[in-house]
Amino acid sequence: MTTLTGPSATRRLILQGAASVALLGLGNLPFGAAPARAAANDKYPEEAFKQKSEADAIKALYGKTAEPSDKVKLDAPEIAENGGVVPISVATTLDKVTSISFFVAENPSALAASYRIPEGTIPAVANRLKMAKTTNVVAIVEADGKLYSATKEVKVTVGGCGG
Amino acid sequence: MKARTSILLGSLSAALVALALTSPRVVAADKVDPVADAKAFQNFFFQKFPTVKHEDFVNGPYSMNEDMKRQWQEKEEFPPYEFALDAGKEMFATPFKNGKTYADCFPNGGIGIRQNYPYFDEKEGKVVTLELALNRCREANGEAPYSYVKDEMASLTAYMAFTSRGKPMDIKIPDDPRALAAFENGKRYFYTRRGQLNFSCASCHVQSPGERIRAEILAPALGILNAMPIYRSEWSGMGTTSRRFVTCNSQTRAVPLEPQADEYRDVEYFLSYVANGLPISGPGARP
Amino acid sequence: MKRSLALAVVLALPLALSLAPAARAANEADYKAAYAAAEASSKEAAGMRNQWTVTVSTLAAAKKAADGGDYDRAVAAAREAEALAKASIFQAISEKEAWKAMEIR
Amino acid sequence: MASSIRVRATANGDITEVQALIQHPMDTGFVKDAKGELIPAHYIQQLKFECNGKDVFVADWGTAVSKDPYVKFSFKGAKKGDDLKVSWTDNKGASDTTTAKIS
Repeated sequence: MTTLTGPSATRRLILQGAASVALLGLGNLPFGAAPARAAANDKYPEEAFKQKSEADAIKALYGKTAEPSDKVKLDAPEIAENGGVVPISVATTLDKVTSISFFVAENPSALAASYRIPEGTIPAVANRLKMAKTTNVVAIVEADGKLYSATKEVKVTVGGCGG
Repeated sequence: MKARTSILLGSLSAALVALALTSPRVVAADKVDPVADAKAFQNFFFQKFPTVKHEDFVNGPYSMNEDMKRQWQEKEEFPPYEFALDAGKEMFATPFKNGKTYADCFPNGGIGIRQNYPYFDEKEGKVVTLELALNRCREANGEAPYSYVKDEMASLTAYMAFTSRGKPMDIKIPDDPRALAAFENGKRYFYTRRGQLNFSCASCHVQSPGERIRAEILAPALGILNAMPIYRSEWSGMGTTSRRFVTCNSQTRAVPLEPQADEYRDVEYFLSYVANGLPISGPGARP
Repeated sequence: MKRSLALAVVLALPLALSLAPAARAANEADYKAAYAAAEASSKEAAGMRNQWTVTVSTLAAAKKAADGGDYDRAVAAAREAEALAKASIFQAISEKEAWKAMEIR
Repeated sequence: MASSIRVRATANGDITEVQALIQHPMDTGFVKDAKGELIPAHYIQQLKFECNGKDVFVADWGTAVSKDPYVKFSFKGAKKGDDLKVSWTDNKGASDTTTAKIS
């Protein structure tokens, strides 16, 4: 399975038989080489997925900034049962929505998923994301050319990087 | 390194000293009484968690925590064990090279019978689990046995559990001193402390269900096997009852026994018997 | 459970301090004696079906250190492994009766 | 070999709810295997849903989407019996496609 990297002696003592999920310090790892592109003709936002910080990822994806809005309803657990599988969903009452994106602030690269919402599709998405540690999840809704966001902190005690 | 070990050693001896000081009740030549044991076992959990519906205990930690229950219900909309279940269904229907199928090895063609496993085989004089019966079926038909802990075995048992969902666990203890001995041995295994952490199964799953060990919310022992096999997010995959026992042992820093060792078969017998009446909920999804 | 752990840590401190390194450098013969003793205890624990994972890994660490010529470390690890094995044997013996104290009745 | 894609699409009036689960490792490229070697990143980059000749939902994914990914959305304009085509491609060039009937 996965290797256990670097828990200190103290932590080992405190574990008390808890599971040996690897808690990799992902934030410190250098970003890997760009993966080979699958198809050339789609609009997969490769650059945005490469950005580490949320701000850079938003800029690369949209080229503008978002403002918080209470019309964006972000649903995520208080404490993730496992960082590897965190159910997160968003819905909005905004009109003319063209895309919805999810960012996990302190993941190695912040952009997790971006969904294109064609006309006729309801602006609501549910998905399951990995979270390396406790951090903010940000949902951004693009509506009528503007960006609106909602943010929620999700506590992660077992990191989602063990697989 | 050295200090750490000593501390843990100290922790062990201290725990043992504490145990000696609190002086366990002296138990004189107990009669094995599974019916009374099961009743006491269920009552303990029903009283400890008065708000949890009895049939909900089979949902493990999700019966004890609202936030987690919501995450679970979301997952159950399209459960992560779905692929294993489909694979199991297909495997179950696929004939062996000799033309026979799993259905030929089991009562009622193997459908809706999960609640009767494990059972005590009076011919063999031992407990036979569903996993064991599946591999024996394979071997009797000239096929190689599967690993007991995951993959094909998990898929097959997932399908068999699915066809038995909602049926109350129904484990019998025949009037055979060896069956009673197996039950008693399973009980002993369940309560015996082991590993460097000096934990028994009961330390976590009787004394602390609903509480967190670091991030995990512990499942109550009552009904824990009704949900097997399970997809654990932590494993990123499926695991059988055997896998659960083996990983529990390692987590207490005890070297696990081989899957389907007599002790594991007996503890499965004990734990299943004391959950009699609670519904089969497998395959399950767990953190 | 948590309270007993905290207590254990306090109780264990003097024990940790008593395990100061030996003054004289260890040699191969010291290691072989220490390793044989540890291996015997470890086998006894395994025979009781109560082996600890840490006994196995510490024993392996002793062998590795000896293979690398670090006999000080090898002897220390072997002694640690022996202590762990003995603790697991003690655990198995005392649990023969002690488990009943935990039983739900 | 069974499809890697499981889809449930249910029409309720004018709105069709779609849930999909895909079997895929979604390796991040940060996890080591038992030998201590990094498992290279392997993840679905794009997942597309088409109905009546039109894209109704397009997902662009990175490595932070969970193993065996799941997604749920709804769209208008389809009815029971219509075909919903689902396809994905990953960073190694693998792909899969399936078509489900809306029920």
